Amino acid sequence: MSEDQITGQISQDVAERLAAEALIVDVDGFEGPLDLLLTLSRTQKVDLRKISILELAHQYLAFVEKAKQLRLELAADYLVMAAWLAFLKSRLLLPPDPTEEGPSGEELAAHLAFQLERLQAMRDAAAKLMARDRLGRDFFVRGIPENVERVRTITYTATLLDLMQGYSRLRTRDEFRPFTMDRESIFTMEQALERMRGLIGYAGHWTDISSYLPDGWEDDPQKRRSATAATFAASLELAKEGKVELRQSDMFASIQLKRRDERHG
Amino acid sequence: MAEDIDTPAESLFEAPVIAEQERMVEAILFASAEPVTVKELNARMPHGCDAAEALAHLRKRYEGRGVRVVKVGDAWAVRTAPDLGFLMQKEMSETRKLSRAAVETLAIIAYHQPVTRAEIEEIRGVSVSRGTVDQLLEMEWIRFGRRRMTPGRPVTFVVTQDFLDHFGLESARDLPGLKELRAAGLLENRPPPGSMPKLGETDDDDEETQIGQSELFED
Amino acid sequence: MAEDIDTPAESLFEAPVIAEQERMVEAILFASAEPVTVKELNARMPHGCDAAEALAHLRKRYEGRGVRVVKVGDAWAVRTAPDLGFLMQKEMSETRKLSRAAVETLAIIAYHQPVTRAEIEEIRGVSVSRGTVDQLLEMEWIRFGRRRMTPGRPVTFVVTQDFLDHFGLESARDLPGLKELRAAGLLENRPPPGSMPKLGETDDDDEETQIGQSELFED
Repeated sequence: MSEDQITGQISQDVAERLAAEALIVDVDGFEGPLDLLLTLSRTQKVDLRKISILELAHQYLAFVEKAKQLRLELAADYLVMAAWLAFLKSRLLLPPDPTEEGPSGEELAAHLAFQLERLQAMRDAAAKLMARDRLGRDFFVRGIPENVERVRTITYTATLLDLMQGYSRLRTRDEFRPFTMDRESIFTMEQALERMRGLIGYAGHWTDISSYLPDGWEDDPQKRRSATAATFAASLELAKEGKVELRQSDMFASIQLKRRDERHG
Repeated sequence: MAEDIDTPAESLFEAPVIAEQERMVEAILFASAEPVTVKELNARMPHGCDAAEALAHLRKRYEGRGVRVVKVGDAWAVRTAPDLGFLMQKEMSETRKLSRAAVETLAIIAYHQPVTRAEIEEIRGVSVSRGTVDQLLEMEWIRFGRRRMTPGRPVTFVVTQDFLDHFGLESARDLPGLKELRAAGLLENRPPPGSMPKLGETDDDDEETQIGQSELFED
Repeated sequence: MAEDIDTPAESLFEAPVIAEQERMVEAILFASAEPVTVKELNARMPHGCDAAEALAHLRKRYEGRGVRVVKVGDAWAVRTAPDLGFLMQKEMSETRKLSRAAVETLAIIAYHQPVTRAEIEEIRGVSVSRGTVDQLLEMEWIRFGRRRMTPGRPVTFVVTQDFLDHFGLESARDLPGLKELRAAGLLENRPPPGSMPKLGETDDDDEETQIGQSELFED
């Protein structure tokens, strides 16, 4: 098949021929062989249902031929399609071979026509869809949506098994627990009481109870916390015993302590 | 009007009158940018309310107005009337321009849902790039549907409520031209006869094209 | 209503009828991200419109409705009717499993009641956070018992009737003892010595802080 014959088949006038050539140069613009076939089919200017698949096969093969001459790299699937269309063409042209298995040329052509029609239909549908009134372009949501506060109510639950497993976990651990006690950073109330009993004799004036913290316990926060708590608890015990008076000027203000004079008591 | 309405406290025992229920639905729908389902309306309204009935009244009330009560899937929303879009230049949001591949893929998913990637490729005749599907998923216009019960159990894609909302569709049944396409047999998934070349790349060979239409479109 | 309205094209030469102007104001107020002044309304609406008049009509129309047109500074906006504010809450209930810390604390109270906080800590080997006890109190599974007659007179905790009801127990004495727990296999899964949790180690609860053992109740 000569190039002139092919071009003659594709287009009758110069404009169409130029379009066809532009089409070839623009091979990257096609989304695969089916898209190309659909574009080529438009030159037949008929309803897709009445399209001549044979003619379309000619057009496609001519396209591939032309692309080769222009040394355009065609993706493999274009070549696969070309080979298949050549096969289809021969099937459509030759009388059916009764020994041959598989679908007839007509069946294959009909399916290809269906695929083209379906692809075209989807393109039309896509265009109609995109042309609809659209949110954010034609119609709009509330510009100042109001906050919906989420109120979460959580119900906690447990089963008796959870409870027993929890308990047995603890007891099991107990049996294995090496007996270690962290005494280093704990100042007990008894220790505080003992210390304070020795000191309150000198507390004739209001003194901040923090001044009763044992030496060396102020720096480490953990130690200071334990000592503060123990000293405070001991102060309360002493107050209860009537040995001291406590006062605090304001909430969270420092607590002050003074020996309770027997005369006043 | 405000006098004869039930207060929320009373409504624990007795449902508010329908006019009051309509006001409630109105307030909830106006407040939300997202469509609200009837189920959620009922959950938020006092016990005994019938959101569906109140909605019917409300929808009627807003007919022909500047804003409308629209159905979006199984949810409801207030949206401005499309004929007034010309007033809204200020509110227009830049919509990302979708590629031709993305637009076609979206249309195929909408019209053929639930649809597998292999089926989309079969229809378009090319492989569907990951980016295209990802973009549509990210826009929340499509989501994964149920897996197809065929070898390989391929995932399917369906369109979302956001999709319906964006294109002003009550349901996927209202897609333009759906009936005609179906009547013409163009939504069928005909298996190709024996020796057709496979169109589109099939990453998963098992993803075969069986099963016709979605239950969505059967009536 | 929609039939006798002016189209935007005509309105370039002749102002739309007032009903149509009202629709426009309605749509603009609804869609705007900020309250809109009358001046701005007039600027956005077709030439010859009287936004102030349209606004007055619209305000009237929304009187007593679920939303209303309100003035914000010198601008206008759509807002939920104040009496329906209670609808702007979404209640969500959720059932969660009690934390391990809470289960253990509860178990100790059940088996050792009446028990002080320090004793619970002694048994658990970690401090008991205020939150854990408060949670159990709030659930009404525990309550305060009598104060212990020791220095500081610490409060004790006991389990409640609600607790017994929830766990289907006649009394706390019906809780299986250690022997039964062992017989039931519940004591078998002790961790191998190598992987023993360290005393006071916080397995699962950040709320717990290591304090070592209290010496208050040594005797």
